[in-house]
Amino acid sequence: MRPPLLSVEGLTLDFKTRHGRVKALEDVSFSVGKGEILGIVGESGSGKSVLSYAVMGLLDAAADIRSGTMTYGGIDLLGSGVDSLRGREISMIFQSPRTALNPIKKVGHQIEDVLVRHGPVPRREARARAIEALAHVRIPDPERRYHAYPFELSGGMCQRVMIAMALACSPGLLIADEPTTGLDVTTQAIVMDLIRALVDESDMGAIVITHDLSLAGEYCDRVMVMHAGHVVETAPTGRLFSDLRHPYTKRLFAATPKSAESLEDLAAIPGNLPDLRGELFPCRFRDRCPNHKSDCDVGPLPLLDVGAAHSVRCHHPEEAAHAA
Amino acid sequence: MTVDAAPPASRWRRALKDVRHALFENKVTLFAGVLFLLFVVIGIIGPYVAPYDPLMTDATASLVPPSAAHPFGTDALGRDILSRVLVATGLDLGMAAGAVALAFFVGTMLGSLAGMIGGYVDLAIERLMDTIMAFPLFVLAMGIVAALGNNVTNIVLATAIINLPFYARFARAEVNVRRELAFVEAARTGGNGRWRTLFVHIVPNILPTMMVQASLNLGWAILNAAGLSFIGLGVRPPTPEWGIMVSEGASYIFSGEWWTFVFPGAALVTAVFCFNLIGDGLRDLADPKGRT
Amino acid sequence: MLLEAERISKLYPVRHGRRGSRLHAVDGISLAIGEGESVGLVGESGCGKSTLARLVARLTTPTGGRLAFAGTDIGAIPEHRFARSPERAAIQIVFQDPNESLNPAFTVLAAVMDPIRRLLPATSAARAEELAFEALDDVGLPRALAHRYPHQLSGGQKARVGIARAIVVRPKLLILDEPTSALDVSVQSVILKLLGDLKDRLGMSYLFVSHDLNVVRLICDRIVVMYLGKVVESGPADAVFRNPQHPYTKALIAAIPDPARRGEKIQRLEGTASSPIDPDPNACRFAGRCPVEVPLCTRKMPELLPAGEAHLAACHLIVTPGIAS
Amino acid sequence: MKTLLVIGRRIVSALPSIVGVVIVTFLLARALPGDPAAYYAGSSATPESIADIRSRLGLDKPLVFQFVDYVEKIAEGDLGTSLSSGQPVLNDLATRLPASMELTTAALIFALAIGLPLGLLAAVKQGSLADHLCRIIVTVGAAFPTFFVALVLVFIFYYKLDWAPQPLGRLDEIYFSAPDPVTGFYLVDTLIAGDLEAFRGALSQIVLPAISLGLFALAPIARITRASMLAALSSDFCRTARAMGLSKPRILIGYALRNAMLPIVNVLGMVFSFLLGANVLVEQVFAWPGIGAYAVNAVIASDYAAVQGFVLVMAILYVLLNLAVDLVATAIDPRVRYDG
Amino acid sequence: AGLAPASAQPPKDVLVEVGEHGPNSLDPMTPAASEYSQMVAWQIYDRLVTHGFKTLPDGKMIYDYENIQPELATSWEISDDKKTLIFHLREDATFHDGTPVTAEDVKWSFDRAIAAGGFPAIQMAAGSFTDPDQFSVVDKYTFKITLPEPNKLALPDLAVPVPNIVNKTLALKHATTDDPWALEWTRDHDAGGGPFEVTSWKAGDQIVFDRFDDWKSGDKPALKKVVYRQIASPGTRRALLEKGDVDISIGLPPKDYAELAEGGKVNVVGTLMQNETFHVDMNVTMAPFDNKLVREAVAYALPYDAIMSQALYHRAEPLYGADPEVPYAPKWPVASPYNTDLDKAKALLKEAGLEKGFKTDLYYDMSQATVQEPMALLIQEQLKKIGIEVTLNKVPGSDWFAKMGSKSMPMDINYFYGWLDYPEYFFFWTYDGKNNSVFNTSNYVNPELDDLIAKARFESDKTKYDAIISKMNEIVMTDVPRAPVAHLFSDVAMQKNVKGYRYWFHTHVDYRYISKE
Ligand SMILES: Nc1ncnc2c1ncn2[C@@H]1O[C@H](COP(=O)(O)OP(=O)(O)OP(=O)(O)O)[C@@H](O)[C@H]1O
Ligand SMILES: Nc1ncnc2c1ncn2[C@@H]1O[C@H](COP(=O)(O)OP(=O)(O)OP(=O)(O)O)[C@@H](O)[C@H]1O
Ligand SMILES: [Mg+2]
Ligand SMILES: [Mg+2]
Repeated sequence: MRPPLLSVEGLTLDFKTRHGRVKALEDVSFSVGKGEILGIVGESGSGKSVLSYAVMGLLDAAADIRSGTMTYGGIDLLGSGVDSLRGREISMIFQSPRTALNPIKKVGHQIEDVLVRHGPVPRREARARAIEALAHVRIPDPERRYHAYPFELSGGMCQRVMIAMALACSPGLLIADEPTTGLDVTTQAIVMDLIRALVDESDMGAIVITHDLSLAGEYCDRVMVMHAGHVVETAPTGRLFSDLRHPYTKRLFAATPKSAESLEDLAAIPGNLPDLRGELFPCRFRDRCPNHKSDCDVGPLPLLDVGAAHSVRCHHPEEAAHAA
Repeated sequence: MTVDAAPPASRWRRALKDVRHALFENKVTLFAGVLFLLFVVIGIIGPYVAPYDPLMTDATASLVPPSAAHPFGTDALGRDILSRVLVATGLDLGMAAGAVALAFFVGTMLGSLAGMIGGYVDLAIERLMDTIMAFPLFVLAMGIVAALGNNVTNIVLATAIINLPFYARFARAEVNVRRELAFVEAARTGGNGRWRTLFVHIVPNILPTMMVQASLNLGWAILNAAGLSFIGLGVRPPTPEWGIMVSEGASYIFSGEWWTFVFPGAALVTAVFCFNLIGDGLRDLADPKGRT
Repeated sequence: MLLEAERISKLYPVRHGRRGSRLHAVDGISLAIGEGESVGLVGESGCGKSTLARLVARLTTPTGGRLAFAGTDIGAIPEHRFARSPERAAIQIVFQDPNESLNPAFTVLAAVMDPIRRLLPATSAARAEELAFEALDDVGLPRALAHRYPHQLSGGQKARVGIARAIVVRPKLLILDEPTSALDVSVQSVILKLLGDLKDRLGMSYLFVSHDLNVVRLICDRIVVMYLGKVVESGPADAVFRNPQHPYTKALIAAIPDPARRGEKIQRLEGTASSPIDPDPNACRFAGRCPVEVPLCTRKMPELLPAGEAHLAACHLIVTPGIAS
Repeated sequence: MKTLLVIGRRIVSALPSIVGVVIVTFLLARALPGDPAAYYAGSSATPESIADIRSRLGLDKPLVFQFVDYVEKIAEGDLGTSLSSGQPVLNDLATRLPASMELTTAALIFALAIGLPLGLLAAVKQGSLADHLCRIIVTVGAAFPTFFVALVLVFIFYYKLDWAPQPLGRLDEIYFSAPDPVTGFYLVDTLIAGDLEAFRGALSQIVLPAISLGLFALAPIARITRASMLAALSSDFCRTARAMGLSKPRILIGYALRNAMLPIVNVLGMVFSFLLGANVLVEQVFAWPGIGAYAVNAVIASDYAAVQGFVLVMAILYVLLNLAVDLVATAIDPRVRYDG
Repeated sequence: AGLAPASAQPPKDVLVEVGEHGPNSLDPMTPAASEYSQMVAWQIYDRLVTHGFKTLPDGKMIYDYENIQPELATSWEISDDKKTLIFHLREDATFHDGTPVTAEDVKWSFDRAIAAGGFPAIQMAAGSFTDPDQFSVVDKYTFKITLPEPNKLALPDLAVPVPNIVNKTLALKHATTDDPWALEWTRDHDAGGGPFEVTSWKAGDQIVFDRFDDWKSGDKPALKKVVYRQIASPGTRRALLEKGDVDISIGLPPKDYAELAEGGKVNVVGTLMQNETFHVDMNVTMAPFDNKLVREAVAYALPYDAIMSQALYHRAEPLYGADPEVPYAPKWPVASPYNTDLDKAKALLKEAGLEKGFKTDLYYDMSQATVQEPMALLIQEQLKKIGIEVTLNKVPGSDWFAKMGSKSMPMDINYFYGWLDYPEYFFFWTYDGKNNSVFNTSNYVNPELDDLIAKARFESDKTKYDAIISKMNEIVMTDVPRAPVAHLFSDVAMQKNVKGYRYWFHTHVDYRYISKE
């Protein structure tokens, strides 16, 4: 295996608020390698976005990183190093691409801004490069689209522009936070195809955040499942789907309509995410977990290695599936 | 599905909690709130606690500087400024509150009707508001007071009229936004007619934001009345009123009788200041993140 | 038939652009929903699903066509009178965004009681409260939450209140406009199960709007696929899902992410839908994006033709029922 | 082309309110106390002479006819003759408008120069000293009656400290001669004429009134700048800009501020027309020969031709101002350009 | 490091005067021309004659109404029957545009004053000039006036700023059929030949006079330029003067004059106005003031001393508290016999059957509010003590004439002064019941008084005349349609270096005689 591009170790992060500390992330570790797409899945509020912001150094002032390390190609991201990497080496795209683009600036110019800021590209050449970038993300008729404002483009187009911007300086890592939420399924497929293709072409690493397990399943090489600020399970995609080990992952899968044949097959995850303020049990899934045993409440949760790069954070993982 | 342990708070209790929170979270708002209460109390008991008859002239004590007998000094006719400031409080607050209440009520009505009905009603109301706005507002107020005569009612009326467009437009915009919202459509499927939808489902929701506007406007209304007084279109003498006292005092600015305009001016400024702070506080309450 | 819409349309006048332009949000759609039947309505964003739902819910007046509910021509009842008509109680709607669909100034109980007081005026206050509580029970919402305000509820709870409010007057037809798309998967599954359960228990008909074919498939007996204001395919849920006829439906199904298809190269639908403003009446609405387009497609609007048992599709390339090109 | 369309549409849509203004002013002017006929007849009037003058002025006709006369006159560009200045109202306004415009513009520039950076700073450094300062200025600045500020400034800076020149209007014409009118703005015209001394003179005259007036405008400007900057900074596209690693100043100015400009420009338009109204009080104190002081005198003197003319001009100005705001908005925001 | 320009004081030969009001026309003939048009006319037009001066015992210089002096006319002859006046004009005089002044111009100007109607015509009538036929051109430099009857006001009436000599040739160039007297044009343009010409005028703002160096009708003025500026705020006007930024400040509140006079930094010249009273009118046609007892009661109730000190700051002389035993002097104004005496007032009210008091309205002119408002307040408070509840009404300046003319004010504060210093002239304007003058705000009608006024006008016998005047005084003081309060000062505040200020009947500053040291 190639050395990881991004590696995060033991990241623990709180938000200081009026109503106490929100323990948004605890002991999060993962890595992303070149040419690899890591999918991060989890319910809303599980800390996916916070994690990506932490990597980008875009956390707001209320955030307090308690411990952990983050390195990108050997550079410490917790220092000021990330400032020079942002947009050049690590780029990020967001959901609702229409609002994520500056509404009063031509999309071409927005790409140019990034190029001029990071690349040794003089203003003169920027335009040509921007059009190139648009073409790169398969935007038809890029010369004309260069002059378009975001509101003149469809959601899918906007997302491609965002990707073009993010990739303008050929970064090593692309983080996509729910890049297709709010887009039609048909458009979603196109955007995801594109990300997959770009990663394959350029050897860049990517993180795709989604709450759709199936989506992660189709496009990612590895999937990391998060629950309430914890990473509960990480595995290569193929393996994960054939061998769901964490009770949460299993329930999440069962709750996805895709996997159900009929309404009866659909199973809900009981309960809600715990309130991240105040005291928490070592296992944050405890109250929702059917397998909960008393030993779950003592000591730190182990990160069980269940083989083949598959790890589960649970005392009592589900039985391994037979006949894989 | 878990049920939160917290007991269900009643609406009023919640509102009270919010207000308490706003007051104590932000010391400035607390200060403004106390000040506001003080003003209201003075407005009510002012005439009873004033050391002198605010209208009583005294030929032997004209333009006496602040002293133990006259803490705020006396004016040219020997009237006690402290008493006049105290007694004026009620009138000034009353006029401002009256004007704002009137503008608030009529403006909200017109605006929500325009927003709800649309079409020609909307057009007519909008044009009316445009017309008012196209006037230099202070001059319109001047004109109304000059034409109808300068008494309290007309000053209140004039101030209300120039305030009207703000409420009407605000209400219209808010109703327009909400008219499309799902809960309004839900109310309609729940059998609510147009008026009930408007007044039971929409208007209560825009009131809080409108209240913020109103509290900010109170200050403006006071300033406006003072401006009218300054150009001689205020309430009739000898009624004590801050604006008139300031503008009368202003003529002594170069002869050194500073107390004649400083004290009423201070009362005026403090009151407006207090309303602005409260408005800001309320705004924080209505929209904790977007304080402006 | 409980509900019958015949060539119903909703054209919006366009403010900007050429005078007299019309936006064809719903363009001559015929739709029938039987008693106890649930119909799923799918299609991409902006194709007119919500408009059709609102038409059927009589929240907006059709600009053309006939809309009959249990034999009554409800399309002809003026809007302000419809609020008092008996059909009002029989057709209820649940909205997509649970945050927006509850009045922030009303408690749960007040929100649920409001339709009773309006639509069943004969009900006494005590009875109304009882009914409201029963509705809360129906949707599995603890009675303890009855005095809460929306902002004190979670998304799933709000969604339940929205459903309770709609079913409290025991409608015959419940319209659900993307009731779960704003919810998390975990909550979505709960709500879907609840809806399935309610349908059986209360014998309601559903018009279930969604852009997620997977969701519709689980709840509905029949699926209607819309594209740019037109129905392009309709049929039994299973048949449409397993054996789609229209190229758009096919693309839609193919676009559903599936871990099993990892790495496969799939033909995608490029481009976006053309403008709904004054569309060419003599061309297939899908023309331009259609992977199997033929010259005829831009000259003639395809009719909905049988493509299997109770299965209709509007495509020139479907020649014989059941055989797709 | 688009711009022309915007202008055209705006003007057409403003016509009803102008008509409204004309009607309301007409009625208001008739309602003002005082009898122009008696005024014209003067101190030695007899009932007959008053009646004679009344019929000569057309004041004995039914109101509707008077209104028709009035509108006809307006259409000919005749706003009547002012009683108190004895001049055609149009002349009066034409000579006085530039003075008011110059003062208002100066006040606005002053308010912008302070309010904009302050609001920016407050938004960028939320909760900082600048933020608190902004809040204080916003609330305190809006709490002072303009005339009071004006008086106090004169008292302190002219009477006590002798830093400011006498509050005698636009230019001390005893020492300086007024520049040839090109723009009507002394500060500009003196520069055009190359008369630096006169420029200095005009500048020193405008400082205090502009500050008194500007203080009034400071609050709304700082307030809206802060609010719209906060909104812009927390917007998705600013997050994107940060994620793309754009430089801080670029994000602040090129992204956040440019987007925040739209509400700011809207407020500026409102503030400007507000200032034109507030002029009324400040001009009074500083003997500024503008239309504000003119209007006060006209209203108090029931000089109804002057009142009508003033209001009409202001209404037209208001419309033009809104037009300008619209045009700026169009320039800033392409969406406006397309939606119209 | 101030913002003020380096030089603060105006130069020696430039005078800067500030006041609240200003002209709305350069020609008093214009309809609705304001009082300040007369001030302008005084400076830019010549009249045939003018007055000489006398020095009062306190050293103040005032015009001498008995002393008529040449201006444009070098000499004149009055026929024995006093019905023909022949004037010999200065032959070297020219108008500002260089046109020589001839008798033609004079005739045209006089005709014009009569034709203008309104105030000019009435003022002309005071001198018995009512018909253009009375004026004739004898030769180029000789001008003749014939009078229908002898009138001692005729000659003085030629010295008022109404029969101004206008440049006929110039004006006629701008005459139209609608406006044969070119009133439109002279409103905005200088058509005079006086010692100053208007070089710039911004209505409502300022007017600038430049010396007319070819002026022949008198000594060359010391000032080369005069700037008269309108400043609305009296505080500013005071400050400007105190700072030395202006030379003369007029129209200040009495309090400021009192303080400035006290302070001694500047000169305050307060000359008792001629033929003037400041008074409270009671409308004799409106109940309850139709009852003489009520009027008397009010006259006894007015807080005279308080008004003198708190409204007028003693910038006036009291016109009350005269010894009722002493007969009235044959002059005007004279003090009334009333004094503040509430008991007497109450008794009078009781006698009138109004011991419970009544409600009434007191009106005053908004433009005079500085003085009249405090006065009104004092009156209001005082009258409350005898049960009279007074509502105060501030009338906007423009409405004041209409209000006066309508004679609908039950009570008002007012003042009047006569240009021509004859008591009967004052009485004619303010007490005469026949001529329905607007200034007769009390609506007073007394045929006996009317007769006396008419008689006094043509009475040449001094003793008889004095008797008539004393009688007239007695009538108005006993009938009290108006309660005199004070005889006001005409106050002017100026820098110490400003010399040559002289009081004129029109109360305006005459720039001809002003110089700066
Ligand atoms: N600025 C903040 N201050 C306090 N708490 C925060 C802040 N930002 C995020 N959180 C908390 O951190 C937790 C994780 O939030 P995050 O946005 O990462 O969730 P997510 O997994 O991205 O959810 P979604 O799918 O809704 O985007 C949540 O409980 C949220 O309330
Ligand atoms: N009130 C309206 N006025 C004008 N056009 C409208 C109106 N409502 C909807 N439309 C237009 O009608 C078309 C159909 O809208 P509709 O909301 O029915 O789509 P939808 O299928 O529900 O989309 P989504 O999946 O985004 O909810 C859209 O082009 C929309 O812009
Ligand atoms: Mg997120
Ligand atoms: Mg929809």
